[in-house]
Amino acid sequence: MSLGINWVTTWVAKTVDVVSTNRLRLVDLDREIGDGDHGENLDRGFTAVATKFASLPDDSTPGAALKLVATTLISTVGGASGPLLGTAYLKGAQAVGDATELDSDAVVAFLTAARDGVVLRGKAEVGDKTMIDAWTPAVDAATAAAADGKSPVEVLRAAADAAAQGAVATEPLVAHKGRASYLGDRAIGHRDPGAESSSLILAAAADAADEVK
Amino acid sequence: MSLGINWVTTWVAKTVDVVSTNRLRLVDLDREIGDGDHGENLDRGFTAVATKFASLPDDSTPGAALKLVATTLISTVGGASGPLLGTAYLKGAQAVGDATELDSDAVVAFLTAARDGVVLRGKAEVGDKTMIDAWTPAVDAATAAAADGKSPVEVLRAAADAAAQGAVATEPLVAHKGRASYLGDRAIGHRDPGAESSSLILAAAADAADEVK
Amino acid sequence: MKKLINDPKNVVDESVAGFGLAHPDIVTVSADPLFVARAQGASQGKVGIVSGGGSGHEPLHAGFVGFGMLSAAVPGPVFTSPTPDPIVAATLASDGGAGVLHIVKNYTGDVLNFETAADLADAEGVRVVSVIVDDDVAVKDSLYTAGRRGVAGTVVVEKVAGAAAERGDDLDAVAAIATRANANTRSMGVALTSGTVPHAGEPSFVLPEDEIEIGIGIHGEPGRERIKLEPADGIVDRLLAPILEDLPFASGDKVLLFVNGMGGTPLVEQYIVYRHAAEVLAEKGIEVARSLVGSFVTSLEMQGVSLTVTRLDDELTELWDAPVETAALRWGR
Amino acid sequence: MKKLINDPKNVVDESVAGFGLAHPDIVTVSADPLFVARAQGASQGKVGIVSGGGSGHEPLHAGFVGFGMLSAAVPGPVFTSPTPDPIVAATLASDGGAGVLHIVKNYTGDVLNFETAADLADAEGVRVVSVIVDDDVAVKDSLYTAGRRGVAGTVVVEKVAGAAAERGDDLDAVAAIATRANANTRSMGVALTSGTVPHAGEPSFVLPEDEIEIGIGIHGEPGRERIKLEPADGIVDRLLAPILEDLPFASGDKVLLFVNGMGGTPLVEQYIVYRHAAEVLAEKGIEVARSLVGSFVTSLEMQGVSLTVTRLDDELTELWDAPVETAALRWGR
Ligand SMILES: Nc1ncnc2c1ncn2[C@@H]1O[C@H](COP(=O)(O)OP(=O)(O)O)[C@@H](O)[C@H]1O
Ligand SMILES: Nc1ncnc2c1ncn2[C@@H]1O[C@H](COP(=O)(O)OP(=O)(O)O)[C@@H](O)[C@H]1O
Ligand SMILES: [Mg+2]
Ligand SMILES: [Mg+2]
Ligand SMILES: [Mg+2]
Ligand SMILES: [Mg+2]
Repeated sequence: MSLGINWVTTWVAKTVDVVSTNRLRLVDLDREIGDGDHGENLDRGFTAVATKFASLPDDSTPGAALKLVATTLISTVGGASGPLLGTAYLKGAQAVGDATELDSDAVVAFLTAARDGVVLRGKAEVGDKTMIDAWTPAVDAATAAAADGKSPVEVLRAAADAAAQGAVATEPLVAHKGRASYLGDRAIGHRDPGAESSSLILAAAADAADEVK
Repeated sequence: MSLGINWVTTWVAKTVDVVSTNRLRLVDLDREIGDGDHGENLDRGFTAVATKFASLPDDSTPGAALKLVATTLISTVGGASGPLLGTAYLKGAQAVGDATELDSDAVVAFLTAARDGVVLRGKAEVGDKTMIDAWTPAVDAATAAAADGKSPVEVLRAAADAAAQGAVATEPLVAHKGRASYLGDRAIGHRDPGAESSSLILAAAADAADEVK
Repeated sequence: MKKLINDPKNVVDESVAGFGLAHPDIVTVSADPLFVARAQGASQGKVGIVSGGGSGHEPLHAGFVGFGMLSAAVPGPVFTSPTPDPIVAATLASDGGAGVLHIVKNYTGDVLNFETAADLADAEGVRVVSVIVDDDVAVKDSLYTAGRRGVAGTVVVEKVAGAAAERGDDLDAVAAIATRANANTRSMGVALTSGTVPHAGEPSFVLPEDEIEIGIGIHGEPGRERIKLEPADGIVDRLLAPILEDLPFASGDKVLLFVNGMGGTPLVEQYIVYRHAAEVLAEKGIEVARSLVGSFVTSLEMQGVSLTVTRLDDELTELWDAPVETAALRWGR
Repeated sequence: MKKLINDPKNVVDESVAGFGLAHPDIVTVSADPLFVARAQGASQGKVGIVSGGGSGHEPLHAGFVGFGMLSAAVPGPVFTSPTPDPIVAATLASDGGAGVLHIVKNYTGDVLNFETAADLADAEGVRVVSVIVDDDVAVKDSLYTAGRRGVAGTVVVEKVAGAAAERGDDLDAVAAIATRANANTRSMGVALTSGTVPHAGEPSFVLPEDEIEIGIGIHGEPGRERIKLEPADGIVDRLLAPILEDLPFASGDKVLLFVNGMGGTPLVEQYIVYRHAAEVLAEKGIEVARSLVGSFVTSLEMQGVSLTVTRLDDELTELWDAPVETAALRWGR
C-alpha cells in the first residue's frame, strides 16, 4: 500500500490543527531560549497553507501540493523557521517528483531530501539544538524501517517517534545555531522549539497516513 | 517679656528639624493631590537656610535674619511654595523692621504681614485649600490673643494651634488654587500639604518661643 | 524604582551635564546657576526666548535650545519649578538688546518664579514679556481652578516664537505670535502607567493593570477619569473629542497634529495612535497640514501619549516650517 | 499587558500605516507586500539601500528611509524577520539601475530571508550585495554560535552607507563603506525591564525588581549576566569595558558615541548614561568627535539602554555628517 494526494491534504489539515493547538506552547518554549514567536510564526504560515489548500486542484500530485506548502511557508512564516521548513518541503517535493503514489522508499527519499534542505540552508549538525535534532533521527529511523520492509505508515510512525525522542533529547544541549546559541549554558534544560514543532509535524504525517491508509 | 534674635535662630533650627522629619510625610500628602515634591522642596530650602544661618552675624536683628530666610527660600525652594513662603518671610521681615525685641503686637504684625504676602502672590482665599487655610486662622487667633494681653509665647501658641486646626480643616475641601485645583472633587478627603507644612512651621515658632522665653 | 541614575539628588545636574557634553555645537551649560543656553550666545538685535520649568519632561526644554527656537532653558528639580535666580541668569544671557520673552507653562510655581525673575531682570534693564501656555483641555479653566495646565503644546509655542525671533520680529510681535499659537492649540493626554520621581522612589500614582487615566497631567496629576484599558482607537476618540470641541476646530481648518509620547511608550504605539487621530480628523474635514510624532514632552518613564492639535494659519505654518537646529527638533539646516 | 494598540495582530500594519500618514513628504507605504520606500522613488543611477527585519525596534528601520539613508525598509512581524516577498518588492522599488545593497542584522531568520530575496531579485536582473551587521559584543563570535547579533550599530552602518550612495558611489564601494562601518562599530546593552510582544501578551522575560540584565539583545534575548541594580555609572562601566576591549579602541582614536534608549527609558536617564560614558572615554584619551543620544533601536517598551562606539576616520566622519532627511534622523536639510 502507498500514500497519495489525500495523505498530503490530510497531513496538512492535521498540521494546521496541531500547530494551532500548540501555538502558545511553542511560543513559551521560544520565549525561554529564543524570542517567543515560533508558535505564532508557524501558525501564521500553516493558516496561510490551509487557505491555499482550500483551492488546491483535485488532480494535484503530492509533489505539487508539497511545493505549494513550501512556497506558502517561505512567503508567510519569516524568521529562521520560515526559510528552513520551507526549504524542507521544497526539496522534499522535488524528491517526490511527479509520482502520484509514494511507497516506503519514496517516503524515505522525501524525508531525506527535506532534512538535507534544512542543512543546506541552516548548516546545523545533530547536537546543535535545532530542528535538525528531530529531522535526522527521523530520517535514520525511516531509512531503517524501510530497509526492514515496513509499510509507508510504519515508516512515518518510526520517523515521528524518533523525532519526538530527538526533540526531548535537545533539552540537555547547548545550542550552536539560531538565537538560542547566544545563551551558552543557559540554554541547557530547555527544549528547542523548532525540534518540538518538527516532531509535531512529523507526528501529524504519521497520523494522516494512518487515517488514509 | 519679648522675643529677640535667639527666638528667630531657634525657630529656624526647629523648622529645619521638623521639615526634615516630615519630609516624606509632606511628599506623600503632595503625591495624593499634587506632584509629590512639597517635602523635598521645603527640605532643600530649609537645609540651605541652616547653612546660611551658620554664618549669621551675632548682631543680626530679627528682621535681618527673617529676610535671610526669605531670600534663601526664594532662591532654593522653587515650585509654588518657594515664592509664597519666601514672600511671607520677606513681608514679615519688613513689618518687623529693625526692632531687636518683638512684643505680642509685633508678633501679630509679623504674622499678618506674612499672611498678606502669601495672598499678594498667590491670591488665595480661606477655603481654597492652600496654606492660607493655616495662615489666616493663625493670624486671627494671634490677633485675638494679643488683644487679650497674652504674651508673645501665648500668641504664637494660639497661632500654631489655629494653624493646625486649619490644616486639618482643609481635608473636606475642594481646591481652587495650585495643583490640587485640577482634581475637582477628588481632592476631597486629603489634607493640603502646604497648609500642613505651614502649621508645622508655626508650631516650631511657638516651641522656639517657649524654649527661649 | 528601576532607573539608570546615580544618586537621586544628582539626576538633574548629571543629566544636564550629559546633555551639554553630547551637544557642544548647539548648547553650553551653566552649572551654577543651572541653565542651558545657545553655544553661540545671544543673537545681537534679536529677541531672546527663555523657557524652563521642572525637569522630568525631557527633551523639553533644553532639547529646544538652538537656532530658530529657544535662546536658553532653565531646568528646575524634577517636577519643580526653578527658582528665580537661574531664570534671571538665563534671561540676562539671552538678551541681545531686544528684550526677552518668557514662555511659561501654567503652573502656580512656574508662574510665580518666572514672575519674580521677570521683575528682577527688568530691574537689571532687560525688558521681559511673559506668555503663559495653557493648552490642556483636561482641566477646566474657571475662576475655581489655577487654570489650564501647559503641556505638549509648549513645543509648538516655543517653535513658532523662536522662528519669529529669528526672522527679527520685535518683542511684542514675538509675544503676540506665541500668544496666538497658544490660543490655537489644544492638548489632552492619557497615562497607562505612572512615572516615579527619583527622590520620592515610588510611583506618583498607581494604576491597576487594567486601568488607564484619561486627561493625565505631565506631573502625573490625575485626569478626568479612570477607565478600563481599551483599544487605542477608542482612547484616541476620548482624547480628540474634547480637543476638537474646545477651540472649536471646524471642517476646513488646517492643523498640525502632534502625537507626543510620555516617555515610556515606544514609537510603534505612537504611530498607531497617530493613524487613528489622522483618520478622525480626515473624517471631520480637518486637513492635517503638518505632523509631529515622538516623545517631546514627557513625564519621566510614564507610559502614555498626549494629542495636540494646533490650528494653523499661513504665518504659523511658515514659522513652523522655518529652519530649526536644536538637539530634539531639527530641520532646514 | 498595557499598550496603546488595537488587535495585537494588527500592530505592525497599523503602526506602519500611521507612519506613512505622518510623513508623506518623506515616505510612501506599500501595504501588501508591506514595505516603506522613499516618497520620491528610486534615485536613478544611484545605489539603492534596503534594510529590514522584525518590527518592535522603531524607528529602525522605516524611520531611516529618506534622502541620504535608506531607499526602503521592510518591517516584519514583531521580532520576526520579514519573508522574502516584501524584501524582493522593496529591492525592485529601490533599484535605480546601480544595484541594491541589503543591510541585514545578523540573525538567522534575517540572514536566510534576505538571502532568498537577494537570489530572487538577482533573478529579476537587479544586482544585490549584502552586508551583515554584527556589532553586539555581548555575544561571543565563534564557530559555536550563530555569531554576533546586529543591534544599535545598524544605525551607523545605514547612515554612512546611505551617504555613500547619495554621493554616487557604486555598489561595491557602498558595500565596502558599510562593511568598514560595521567593522569599526561595537555595542552592548542593558535591560531594566522586558518588553512584551503583543501577540504573546506576557513579558519576554521577567526581571526581579532589583535585577538588571547586562548584555541584553534587542529581542529580549538574555545577555551575559544578571546582576543587582546598581548606579548608572557602574552599569556604564560594565557596558563600555567589553566594547573598548573588543575592537580594541585606543588612546588617540576619534569616535562616535551613541547612547541608545531601548524604548521605555526616557532621555533624562539616557543623558546621565552619556555623561559617564563620555567621561570614561575622555580618561582613556579617546576623543568623542560625534554623538547621538535617543531611542533609535528599541525593543518595544523595554527599559534600558545600549552603548555604541564607532571608530571614525575622515571619510566615515564626512559620511556621518552628510545631509540626511528621514523621519528619525535629520540634519543638513
Ligand atoms: N541554522 C539553523 N539550522 C536549523 N534550524 C535552525 C537554525 N537556526 C534556527 N533554527 C530553528 O529555528 C527555530 C526558531 O524558529 P523561529 O522562532 O520561528 O525563528 P526566529 O529564531 O527567527 O525567531 C529554532 O528553535 C531552531 O529549531
Ligand atoms: N495660589 C496659592 N496660594 C497659596 N498657596 C498656594 C497656592 N498655590 C499652591 N499653594 C500651596 O503650595 C503647596 C504646594 O507646594 P509645592 O508642592 O512645594 O509646589 P508645587 O505645587 O509647585 O509642586 C500647596 O499645598 C498649597 O498649600
Ligand atoms: Mg523565534
Ligand atoms: Mg508639589
Ligand atoms: Mg512641584
Ligand atoms: Mg523571531
